Amino acid sequence: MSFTFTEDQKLLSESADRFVLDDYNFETRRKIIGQDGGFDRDNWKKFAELGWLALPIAEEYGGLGGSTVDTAVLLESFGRGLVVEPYQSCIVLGAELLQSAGNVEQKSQYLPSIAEGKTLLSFAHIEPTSRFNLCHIRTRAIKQGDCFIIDGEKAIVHNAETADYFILSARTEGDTNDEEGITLFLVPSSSSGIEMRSYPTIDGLRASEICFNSVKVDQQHVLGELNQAAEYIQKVVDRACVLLCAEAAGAMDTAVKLTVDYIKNREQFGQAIGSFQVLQHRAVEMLGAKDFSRALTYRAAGAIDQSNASERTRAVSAAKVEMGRSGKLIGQEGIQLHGGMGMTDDMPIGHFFKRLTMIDAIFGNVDFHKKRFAQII
Amino acid sequence: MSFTFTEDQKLLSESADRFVLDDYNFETRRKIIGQDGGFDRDNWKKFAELGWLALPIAEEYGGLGGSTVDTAVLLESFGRGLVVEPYQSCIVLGAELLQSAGNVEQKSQYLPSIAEGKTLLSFAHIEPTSRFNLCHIRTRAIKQGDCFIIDGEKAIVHNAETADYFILSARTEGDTNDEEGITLFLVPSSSSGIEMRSYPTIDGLRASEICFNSVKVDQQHVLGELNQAAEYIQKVVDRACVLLCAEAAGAMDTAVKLTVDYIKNREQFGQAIGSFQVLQHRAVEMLGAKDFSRALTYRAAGAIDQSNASERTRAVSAAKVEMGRSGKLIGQEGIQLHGGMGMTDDMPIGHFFKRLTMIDAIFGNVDFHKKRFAQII
Amino acid sequence: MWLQCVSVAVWGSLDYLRLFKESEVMDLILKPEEEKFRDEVRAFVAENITEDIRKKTMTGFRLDKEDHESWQKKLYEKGWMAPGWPVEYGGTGWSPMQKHIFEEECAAGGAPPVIAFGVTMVAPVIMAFGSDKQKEYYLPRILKSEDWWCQGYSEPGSGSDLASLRTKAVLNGDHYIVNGQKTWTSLAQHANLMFCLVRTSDEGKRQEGISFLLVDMNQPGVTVQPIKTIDGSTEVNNVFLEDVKVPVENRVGEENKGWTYAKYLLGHERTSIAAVGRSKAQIKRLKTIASAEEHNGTALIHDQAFREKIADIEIDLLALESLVLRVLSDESAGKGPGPEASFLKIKGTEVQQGITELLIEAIGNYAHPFIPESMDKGWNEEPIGPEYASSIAPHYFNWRKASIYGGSNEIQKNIIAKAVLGF
Amino acid sequence: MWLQCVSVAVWGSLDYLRLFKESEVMDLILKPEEEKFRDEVRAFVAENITEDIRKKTMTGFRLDKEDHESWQKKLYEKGWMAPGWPVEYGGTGWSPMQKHIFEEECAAGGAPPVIAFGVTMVAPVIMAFGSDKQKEYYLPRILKSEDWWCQGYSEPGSGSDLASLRTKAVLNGDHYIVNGQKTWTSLAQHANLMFCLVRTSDEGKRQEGISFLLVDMNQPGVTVQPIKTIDGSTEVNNVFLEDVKVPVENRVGEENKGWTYAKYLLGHERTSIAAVGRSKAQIKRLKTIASAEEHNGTALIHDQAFREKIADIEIDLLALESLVLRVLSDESAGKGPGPEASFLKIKGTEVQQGITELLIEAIGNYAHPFIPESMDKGWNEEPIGPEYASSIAPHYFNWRKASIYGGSNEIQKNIIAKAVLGF
Repeated sequence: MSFTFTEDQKLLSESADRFVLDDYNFETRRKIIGQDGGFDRDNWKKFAELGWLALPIAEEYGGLGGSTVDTAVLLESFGRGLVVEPYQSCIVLGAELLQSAGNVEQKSQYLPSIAEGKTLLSFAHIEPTSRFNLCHIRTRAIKQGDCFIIDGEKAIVHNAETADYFILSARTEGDTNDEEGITLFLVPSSSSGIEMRSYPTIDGLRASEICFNSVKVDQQHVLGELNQAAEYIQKVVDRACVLLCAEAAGAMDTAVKLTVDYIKNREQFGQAIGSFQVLQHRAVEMLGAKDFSRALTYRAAGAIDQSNASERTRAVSAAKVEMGRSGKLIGQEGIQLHGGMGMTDDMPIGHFFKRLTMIDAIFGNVDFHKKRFAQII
Repeated sequence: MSFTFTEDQKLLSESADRFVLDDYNFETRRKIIGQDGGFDRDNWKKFAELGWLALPIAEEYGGLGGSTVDTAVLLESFGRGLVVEPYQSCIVLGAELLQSAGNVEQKSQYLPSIAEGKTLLSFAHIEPTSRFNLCHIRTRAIKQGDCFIIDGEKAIVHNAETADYFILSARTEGDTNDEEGITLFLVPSSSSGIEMRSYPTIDGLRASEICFNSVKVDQQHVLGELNQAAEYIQKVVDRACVLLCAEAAGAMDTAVKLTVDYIKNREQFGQAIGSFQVLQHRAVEMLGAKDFSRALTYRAAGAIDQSNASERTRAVSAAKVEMGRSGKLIGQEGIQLHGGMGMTDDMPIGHFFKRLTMIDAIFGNVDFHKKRFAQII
Repeated sequence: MWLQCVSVAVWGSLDYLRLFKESEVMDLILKPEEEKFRDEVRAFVAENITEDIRKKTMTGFRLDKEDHESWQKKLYEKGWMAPGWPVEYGGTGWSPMQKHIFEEECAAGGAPPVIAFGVTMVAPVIMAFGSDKQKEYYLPRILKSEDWWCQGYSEPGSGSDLASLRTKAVLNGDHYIVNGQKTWTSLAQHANLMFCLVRTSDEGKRQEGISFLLVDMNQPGVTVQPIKTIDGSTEVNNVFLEDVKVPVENRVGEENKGWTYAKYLLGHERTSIAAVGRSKAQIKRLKTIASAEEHNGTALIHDQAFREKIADIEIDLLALESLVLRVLSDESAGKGPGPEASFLKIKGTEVQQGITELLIEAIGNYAHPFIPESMDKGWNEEPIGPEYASSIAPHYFNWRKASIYGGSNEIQKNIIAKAVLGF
Repeated sequence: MWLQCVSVAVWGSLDYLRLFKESEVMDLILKPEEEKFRDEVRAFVAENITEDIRKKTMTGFRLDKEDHESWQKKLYEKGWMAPGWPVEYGGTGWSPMQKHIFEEECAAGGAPPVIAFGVTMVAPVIMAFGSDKQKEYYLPRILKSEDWWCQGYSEPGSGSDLASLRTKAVLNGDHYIVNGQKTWTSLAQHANLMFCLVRTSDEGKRQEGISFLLVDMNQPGVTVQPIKTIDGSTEVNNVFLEDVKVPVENRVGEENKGWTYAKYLLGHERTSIAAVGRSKAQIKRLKTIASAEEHNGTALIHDQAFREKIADIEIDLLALESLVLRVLSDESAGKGPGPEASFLKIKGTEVQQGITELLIEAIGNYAHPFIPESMDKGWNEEPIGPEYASSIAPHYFNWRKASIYGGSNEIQKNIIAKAVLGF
């Protein structure tokens, strides 16, 4: 366990920060969100060229074989600018699932193309009533000859409308909340029987509700063993949680800076409001919240690639809890210290608040992860 | 439900405040605590003369038939000076139990003498492992001819060493946590077989651990119906909770005042520390905590004599929760704002903190009452 | 199809039914005549609030101007438009408890909140300091909801430090010529009148050069420009005033005394800011949603931790209610609310915001979808996810304003520190 | 008899056994060589800490002077007395992780905390600014625990505003004559030496007239008077200095530069103030107690709400630990801890106090009994209630000091506001 960045990580961090600073200001981001599909394809190409898409992909499949800490470094920078490109859905979830569950053939076929930015994945997993339970799967896949016939609904599938393939979880055995019986499928988004309703999310991303109506999938498109997907999913979602926390760490960093800047410059009663001790202390508490959340995030990033299940669970859930608490404090106080201005859509602070709130509300919020943490005494 | 004091209540409040102000300063209290039995018999006589002991006792037994709100008014004043005389144990618990469970003969025999200050009661109920469960009674009373033979242990019996009689709860039927099967007995403290170990409590009171070794009690000394005491106990303890909250409201009032005074006068950095906005806001939060706790306390005091069980439960538990939260905030912040001085035994603030903490830790703390409140959606 | 499959998931649970039975627990102990009054109000609300309006009010969906006006006109017809006013002006003469019951029943029944700018904000100022002509003209119109008022206080440079305002009014014959910019003006888009603080003098203390004007919004030089807020709504506005003519007779009270009138207003009817009735209704809604949300095979409401978080807020709310009733009693006894009433603002908004936090937690993943149009009139597509979910996240973000506007909670604490604790 | 009946109630529960098995979960991922080191420290502690001392340390019962000294002498013999010192002075040369493991294992094994005044407080100042003679004389004695140091900083009028101190030292030939009063002097009753800030000049800025003296406590004019604190203990003292003679050679560094040295000290070894190891050990104790406390027919540890409150603190503690390790890494890389290290103090004390709050909650009714003598040496009556309970309430009250001393948490926030955020 190391507590300082390597030279490579420093370089990565600097180049990603530079990208955010130069190419991703608030107005640019607003325009990108307005584009078709909700992100910028040129940025995606750039990410590919810079090797960012290849970062967590194994070298034998055209990747760089980076660690979770490496990806965290990148995502922390993305968080500083609220980058909306589908890195979380395509790389952190999609590519990682393919990488951990897929066979050599499948990996050879798709991973290089993902690393090159040519293929986009999206993870169709959450269902309308699943809340935060990863095993709450009602979607059914029924074997029919060499194929599976899939029926069911998926909810809040990020970046579904721009995905080339879904990684879809479906139940091939068992009952709704069973751990056993879940299987992953690689489903072309062009398959017939897919009905999609896409919408913006409150934090500036895109997502879809998807109905699968007797969608036919060749059995070659099963990822990993039949009925055994729960463990892969849990592991990849755990890593995604940490990487969401890393993005949040970046977002918190900017939110604190924006707020401190604002109160240093905003004058009331003939002085900068930042001269009031109450506001200073609250800014200090925001800073502390960010520091502690970030510390736990990197701890979890370091733990996730090596440790046993209960250590991983504790590290991940601790990070997600702290992220949720800190993000809420920083978001709420950020608005409060901005006063009325903080409420306006024109000021960046509110957008950081919204993203932080939504990161808490995916893959288990504070309560969920606190309970999960507390189960291991 | 009334939200202002009656004229009588105002008079009562003024005279009790006057007593605390004139006869109960910090040094006097310290001396009283050091006396044998831990309180001042002359004060007790005075309380009798002023009618304070008679306050909640029915008129037909020599009392004044006051309401719970009336007694709350008195106890709020007592709280302002951390009065240690055994009003809670003898009147609020003892006399009220006798009054609600006893028969006419028993009431006629003891209540007038209690009102006159001549007889002292103490409620021997809690047991070493009972925590906050009022039905966790292991002490057994076994019928033998005209008598009951009592064996068991009671814990943290306040003012036991000075009591003439115990009101003792024992199990005449059923298992440890059963609601059914608990019976109340009036036991002379001079009965043979009673072994008592007395000690000071951290908030300046006296309590005892008591072993009952085959203590013989005449069946005439059963209070109320056999096996049916749980309901009486719950009701009287509910009222006691509210009256503890009233005492706490008084204690909080003084604690806030002491703290505000202190920071107005203590100078650091060439100015009164009370000129720092952070400390002002924290003093404001202390004041608010006191106001809200007091408001819920009087609400509960008004509700307890008339409402149905679930309303009573909600009102009482809400008051006890708020008291616990507010008392903790005021106690902790009171010390913090006093700085190092707050840690010394010579300053009153710490004694208020300790009493507030112990009021939370009797008859159910914040967690206990929050759960009880939450059970009724 | 969307609605249908969601409905099954949501309402299929029996817990949901069980809940409503349990939640009949009353927290206020009422006298028989108070119970009768409560039933009367309840019936009136039930008769006069359509399901459509009830739903909008409960969920925080946008209410139209007409929604407000139609309800307020019904209140006027019933004689219940201004419970806080003296009887001679059209008040109800109710006891504190009646006022509280009225608020609570209106909120419980999904009545839109009465827009405060007229009846509880400008009216008391006109009653206390206005000319007879102003009283005769404006007060009946307020009772009948014939005008829509807005409040011209804040300016871009003057938020918490209101006295630093710079909108200038220069006397020119029998008119003031007003120039400047007001901001955060709620619902100005609907308003035909604005009460407004303007600077009429730069001499002496800043507070002593401010006057209180009533401005006709329907005239050249007044421009209303919506401000989009983080929840996607546009309920607040910039109001630009360019050579706007205001007749001298539209000044309330004396010139340069406007600050005193504004402060008087702040001390008036502070209990409504606590919004106890509305918070009670929202807690009920929260429990309904938590009963509908499936959580590892049971309903979220059965999760002990979540339930205790609700309890935390309910207890705060009961404490707040007790304090509100005390302040109402004091008001009836002729005592104005002391600066302690600032606690009503602080605790009231804490409770309201706390509820929005639990609501957003309750809906889990469905905090994400956001279709701004869905909150507008005329949108009739199926919602994304359960119907109750769609307004919750925007409302959570929107409601952060509560601790900022009307004197931020920090300012309230400063007031208490100074006026109550004597710092 | 008392002990016996309690024991049955307490240890009879099987949950208690189950708990210890579960709590083997490690939170740090160690390399094999680190694991080896951990085992070595663990074994050393186990061999050298008696059950009596372990119990005192864990419960907060009073440790004697001898308890501390005997442990510190064993550390010296092993070469582990001063892990933070440079190797040339007798340090261990450990990695940050080793230092952390050492702290954690000592705390877990119930070793008394090494008294900081000598080894981690005055020693770094002597190393950096002391004369060769001072270094030669004092440092080896500190390693061997031959002196007991105390800290003479605070004065009755100078708490948070330390620079306002007034204890005066006047040069008189080769001696200073010192007059004044120090307060909150921890464990001064055991001390033979005090490092002390005194005023040597009233010119210029207050900070520029302060010197750093080493004072022999065993001389006429030094009077130690215990201060009783709210928990009934007397670990802090007033120290009166009346015409006390201090040789000039006992001044560290230059005259009037004492403030600089004191500030240097504040920036040094800040990680120990976080007390991560000790808090981990206390959480383990808390879980043991919560497993023993019966709560409506099951153990308190199975109450979800209580368990989540423990989780809240554990998560804070993990965050704190991560930050401590980063600061230790920075230290090894030659970077001094920035003012961010103030967060270690704030969060560290919040965690510690949070644990004391849960401990007092855990014991329920048994927070009440208080027998001050029971915490002293030689008391051997049976406790009131369960044995684990008796020190918990006093410790809770005592530990409120943690957010006050060593620069109150408010002062720490001021430091961060100024030095990190640039206000």
